[in-house]
Amino acid sequence: MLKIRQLSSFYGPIQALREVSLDVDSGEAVAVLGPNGAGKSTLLRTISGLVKPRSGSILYREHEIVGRSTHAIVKLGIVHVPEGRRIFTQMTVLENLMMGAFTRDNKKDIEEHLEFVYEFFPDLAEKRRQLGGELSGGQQQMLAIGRALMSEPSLLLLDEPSLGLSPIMVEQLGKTITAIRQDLGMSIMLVEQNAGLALELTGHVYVMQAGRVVLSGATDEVSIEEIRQAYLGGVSNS
Amino acid sequence: MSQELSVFMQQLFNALTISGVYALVALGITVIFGLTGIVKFSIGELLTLGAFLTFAFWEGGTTFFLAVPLAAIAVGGFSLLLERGAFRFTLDQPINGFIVSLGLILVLQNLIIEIWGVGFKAPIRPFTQVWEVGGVSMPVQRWFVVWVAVVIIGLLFMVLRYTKYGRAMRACAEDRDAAALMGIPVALVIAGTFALGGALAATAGGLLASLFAIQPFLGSQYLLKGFAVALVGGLGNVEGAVIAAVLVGLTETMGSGYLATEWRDAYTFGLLIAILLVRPRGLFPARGRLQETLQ
Amino acid sequence: MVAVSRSFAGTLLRQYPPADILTIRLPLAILLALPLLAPMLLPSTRLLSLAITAAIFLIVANGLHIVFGYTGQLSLAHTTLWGVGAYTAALLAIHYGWPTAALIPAAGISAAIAAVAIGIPAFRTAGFSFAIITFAFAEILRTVAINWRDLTNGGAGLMLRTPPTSIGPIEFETIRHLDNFYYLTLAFAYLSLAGVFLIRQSRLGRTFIAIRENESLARSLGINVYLHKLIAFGLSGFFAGVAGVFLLYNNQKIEPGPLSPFSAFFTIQFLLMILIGGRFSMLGPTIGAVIAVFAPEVIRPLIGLTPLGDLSTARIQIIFGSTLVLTVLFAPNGVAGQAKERYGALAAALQKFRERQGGAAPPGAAAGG
Amino acid sequence: MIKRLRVWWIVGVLLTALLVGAACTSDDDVDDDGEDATATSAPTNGEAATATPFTGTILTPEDVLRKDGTATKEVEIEWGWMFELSGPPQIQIFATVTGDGVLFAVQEINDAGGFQIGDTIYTIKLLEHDTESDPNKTIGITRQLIVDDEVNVIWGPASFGEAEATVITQAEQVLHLCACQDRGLTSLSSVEKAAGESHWAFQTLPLVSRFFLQGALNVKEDHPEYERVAIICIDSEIGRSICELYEESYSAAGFEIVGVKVFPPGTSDYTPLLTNLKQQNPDILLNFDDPTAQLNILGQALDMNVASSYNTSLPPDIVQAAFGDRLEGKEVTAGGIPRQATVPTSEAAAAYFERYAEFSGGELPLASFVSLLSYDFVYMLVAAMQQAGTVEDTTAIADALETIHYAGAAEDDIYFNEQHFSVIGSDGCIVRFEQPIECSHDAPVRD
Repeated sequence: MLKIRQLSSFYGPIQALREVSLDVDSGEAVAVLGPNGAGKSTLLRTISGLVKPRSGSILYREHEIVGRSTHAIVKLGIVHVPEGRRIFTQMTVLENLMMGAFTRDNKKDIEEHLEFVYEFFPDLAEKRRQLGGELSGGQQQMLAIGRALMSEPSLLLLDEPSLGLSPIMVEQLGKTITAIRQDLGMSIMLVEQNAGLALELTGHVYVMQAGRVVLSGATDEVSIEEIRQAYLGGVSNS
Repeated sequence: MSQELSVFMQQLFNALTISGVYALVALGITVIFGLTGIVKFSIGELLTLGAFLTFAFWEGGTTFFLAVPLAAIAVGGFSLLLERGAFRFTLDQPINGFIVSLGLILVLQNLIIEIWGVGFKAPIRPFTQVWEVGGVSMPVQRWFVVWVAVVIIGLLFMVLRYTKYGRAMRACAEDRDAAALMGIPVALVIAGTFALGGALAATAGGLLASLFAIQPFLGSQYLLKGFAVALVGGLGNVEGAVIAAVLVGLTETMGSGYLATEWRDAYTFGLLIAILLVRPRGLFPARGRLQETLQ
Repeated sequence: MVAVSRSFAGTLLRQYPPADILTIRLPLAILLALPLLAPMLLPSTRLLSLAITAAIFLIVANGLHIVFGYTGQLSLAHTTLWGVGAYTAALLAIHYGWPTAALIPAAGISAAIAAVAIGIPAFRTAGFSFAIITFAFAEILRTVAINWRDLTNGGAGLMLRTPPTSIGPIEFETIRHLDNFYYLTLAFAYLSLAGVFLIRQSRLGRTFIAIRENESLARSLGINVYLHKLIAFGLSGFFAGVAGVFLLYNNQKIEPGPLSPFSAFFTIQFLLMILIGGRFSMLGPTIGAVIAVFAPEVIRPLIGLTPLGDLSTARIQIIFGSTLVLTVLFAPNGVAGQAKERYGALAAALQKFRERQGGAAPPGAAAGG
Repeated sequence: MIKRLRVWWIVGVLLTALLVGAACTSDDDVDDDGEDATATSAPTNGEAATATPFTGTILTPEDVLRKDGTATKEVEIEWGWMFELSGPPQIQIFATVTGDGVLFAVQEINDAGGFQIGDTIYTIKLLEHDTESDPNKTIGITRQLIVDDEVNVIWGPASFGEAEATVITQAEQVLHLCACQDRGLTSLSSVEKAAGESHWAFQTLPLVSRFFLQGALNVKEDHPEYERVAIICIDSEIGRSICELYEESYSAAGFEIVGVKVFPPGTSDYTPLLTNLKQQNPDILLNFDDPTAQLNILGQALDMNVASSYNTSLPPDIVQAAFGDRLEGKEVTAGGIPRQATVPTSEAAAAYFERYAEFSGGELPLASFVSLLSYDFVYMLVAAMQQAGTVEDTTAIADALETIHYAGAAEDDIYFNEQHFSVIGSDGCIVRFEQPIECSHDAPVRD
């Protein structure tokens, strides 16, 4: 479904991605792990078109998406839930969700999706008239994901969704993500610091270090020890 | 009505007209800033251009009521071209956008001089009647300007609040990246906002052409006042700009109505300093990622 | 950490290692020494007068560079401080007969005090709010200069009663001893250049840059950002004030009119100078001031030779404005920035050449500043 | 923001010329009217002159150009000539015609074979410079003319940098004749205060304010019932001085000044001030500024019905065109425009404009009447040199220039008053609703 080959990106003058290659299959959940500054967020930003890569290719359902603008990529079905939620704090929950449906024109269709998201996240239904900025951290995360679901993506890019959430909320988040993959059949690419959570939710894991993929494998084949090793050093592969 | 009261009412009416014009200019500045972080100083020149185009259309036989929207559309389109040709390259560095707008002041002002010369144009007066109520003289033309301003501001609010484009604009203003991730064509929205800002300024200019004699250096005065208003209201905040416009209009009018006139600009700028010292980001600060990084 | 240098030459040496003497130091030295020959080289008194104007502008622009270039604060009150210096000098000279040697520091200090007085409230804000507050103060000062008629003689301005004519043995009456006046102004122009250079090399300068680059980072490192901005503003005011004395001497009058330091015209003009010259380069303001004064002298006759013929002023302004826009879009670091890039490329090429010749290449060939 | 004009009223004068120029070329009847005006103006002129006319010899161009055939030497002398040939267009137009007057006169004198002093015939070479409206460049040119070229005479500029130039010329005792509008308000008075005198500076443009007293007397005569006067002026040195002169003139004519308001430059909305002034129930509202401000003030004052009569320096036909039926029951008086600005009032002036049109290639430039205000003074300067018997001793020439009376194209008796301002007459006009514009030619105000 998503084939990334030899992708290199720069963050200002700093090279953030060095010839990264990575695959996400249809209906699969993939975790990208790595320390701060490893280039995980840049990877997602490059996929969603916020960062233009210097070289390499990203094939999505056989379409080359490098060079397309972000809104075109969203239309293709890739939706990126950025780090730190980035919900619209000055808009109501409802307006936030409506923003998620920006690419859709069919009113009835939008209404149906809205109902669906409210069912999925009952908290949001309750607070639909409140400003996004007034929600708790966990609710904001739900709103960010719910907003992304409004456009019915086929690939969901989640950047550090567990950041700043309480353990109970993290647990609920895990359930939600599993539900999205299993019930809605969406593919998920999950960037996480919380390796335990990531490994629990995904079937394949990539570990990044200093802009490179230093380790990859099926979740059940890779040991925590190997990952820790890759986190700390990554030297062997460089 | 006692004389003092009727004089006061007269001054209130005077303040109202001028506030409406300030509000339109400030809205033009504030919507563009809110979205891009660029303070577009050349908007003063777009106002002048709007005024002269209105005059040119009117002179060519168009009625004033059609000339103003025509001028607004033309200037809006021109502003869009400027965004495509210059400002869009400065989105990462708003300060460069500001400097580009300084350069454009020179270009536009002299372009206007090249086309229309340096002379003035007498005001177009579609309504010449003056209503006298309790000793207060209210030219109908001024009421017209007030109502047009009110209607445009009202429309702008409705568009921002209830339409898809308006919501997209607010989303872009708050967080450009997140908006893009919703599938909003951010570049298009920004270009549209430049067109909107230009059209608002041109409308203000067209309305001014019906109140005052216009000349090629008209824009600078209104730019500075409009900018002051936008700052007092909180750069990027649309509601704030309207309230601040009334505040600045009142200060200026009452200051020159009741105190020494020659210090008028000192009153306005004194008020500006006082407000910004207490509330550095204006009375109603806009909240968005851009505003946080810029101010 | 390189210690603060005690000598200008020493710093210069460190900045430009001896190996680069041919590529950087020598051409730069020649360029910097060229103005010394101006009275011999320039064919007329008119052009020498313009050179004086350029030298005065240069001092003002260097002052603005400290607050705008180094600290990154967009001050729109800078030329007003220039006017404050000129008014101070005029008042002291007219009413108390102060000599030049006393006027220069007095004008500098008074403008610095004015700067700090504006800065204390203004630096509570930042960005465009700071810009507009300084602008508001500038407007208020202009209104004061026009309307406090007992002190400032209103819009007519102050005229020197008896123009000061000497510092010690050196006569510099502005018409019969114009060369001397030029050298006096030039000396202060060099001083201002040395001033911005030394500030840049010092710990203070590095602090300013740190504030420009990342204010919150600077704050987290324990730097008192507010205080340092005030210091930068005060220093810039000092430069402007000193330049005010020379403006007063050159024009023999100071007034708050439309082409005076109190006009928005000059505020924009000086910003443009720095931007065209290069706002991240030490020599940027100098280049900008020279371009602003002498470019029309060169461009007008040149355009006259082309089929365009004599252009109207409006058209020349259109060309000037477009050039500025294009500069910002394509060369945001100005002339100095462009030159530095080109020079860097040249130096790198030279180095490569030397390496290929087998010589041990010295490190660090890029020009700094 | 960038180019705010220093001298607002020039624009008014310019526009007058512009409109009159357009009227003259488009409408033949106007030419006839012009001749009528010339014919009728003579008695008016005589009656209105309040002071005793000059009884000494009034020199003519023929006196200046006369040669007695005894000359044995020919010498070319150099004069400096610097004007704003580029820069803000308003000043540029004004400066160009002013400079043209000098060029034209010099060319005429040279074509006539020069002028004679003793045994020498002098011809004149002008060293021409464009100041680009930049005070710094003006200073540089002035220094060059004095130091490098060693001239004794400098003409110009019109506005920008004139004060700075005047300081230099007066310190160097160089004869400096310019049409500097605010010279009387800034440089001359300041130089006088500073150096004790400014003996070598002469102002060729008449000070507009000199027409005010005559205007005030006229109004009192026409409308004895008007008593209360309100004044509104721009906050600049010129504006404030106009306010003061208005106050003086109208008080002297027996009016009561009930309100004076000063507004900052760049104002368009005057209603707060007018509201304030209206409370004082003035009969007359006086205003004299740049045309944009005057148009705005007049329009807003008419809306608010501030007074019964309004005085402005706007050209009468502009007033009529701009306000039409809003003038009903109102009276607008316009004045303060140099006499030749409307139609030529003398044969000499008419002949001058013909020659000037030829000189400039068939068509009269805009505001060409302004060039008269420098043209005549070239002849006067030569006459002064002849009287002083020298082309070099600037003090002697200045002394002579103070005493000379000259019958020129602009006026049949031109001279410099004690303050070195030229003395020339003006036009006063009245605009009423659906009535023809009435103009009368005022005589110069004698000192």
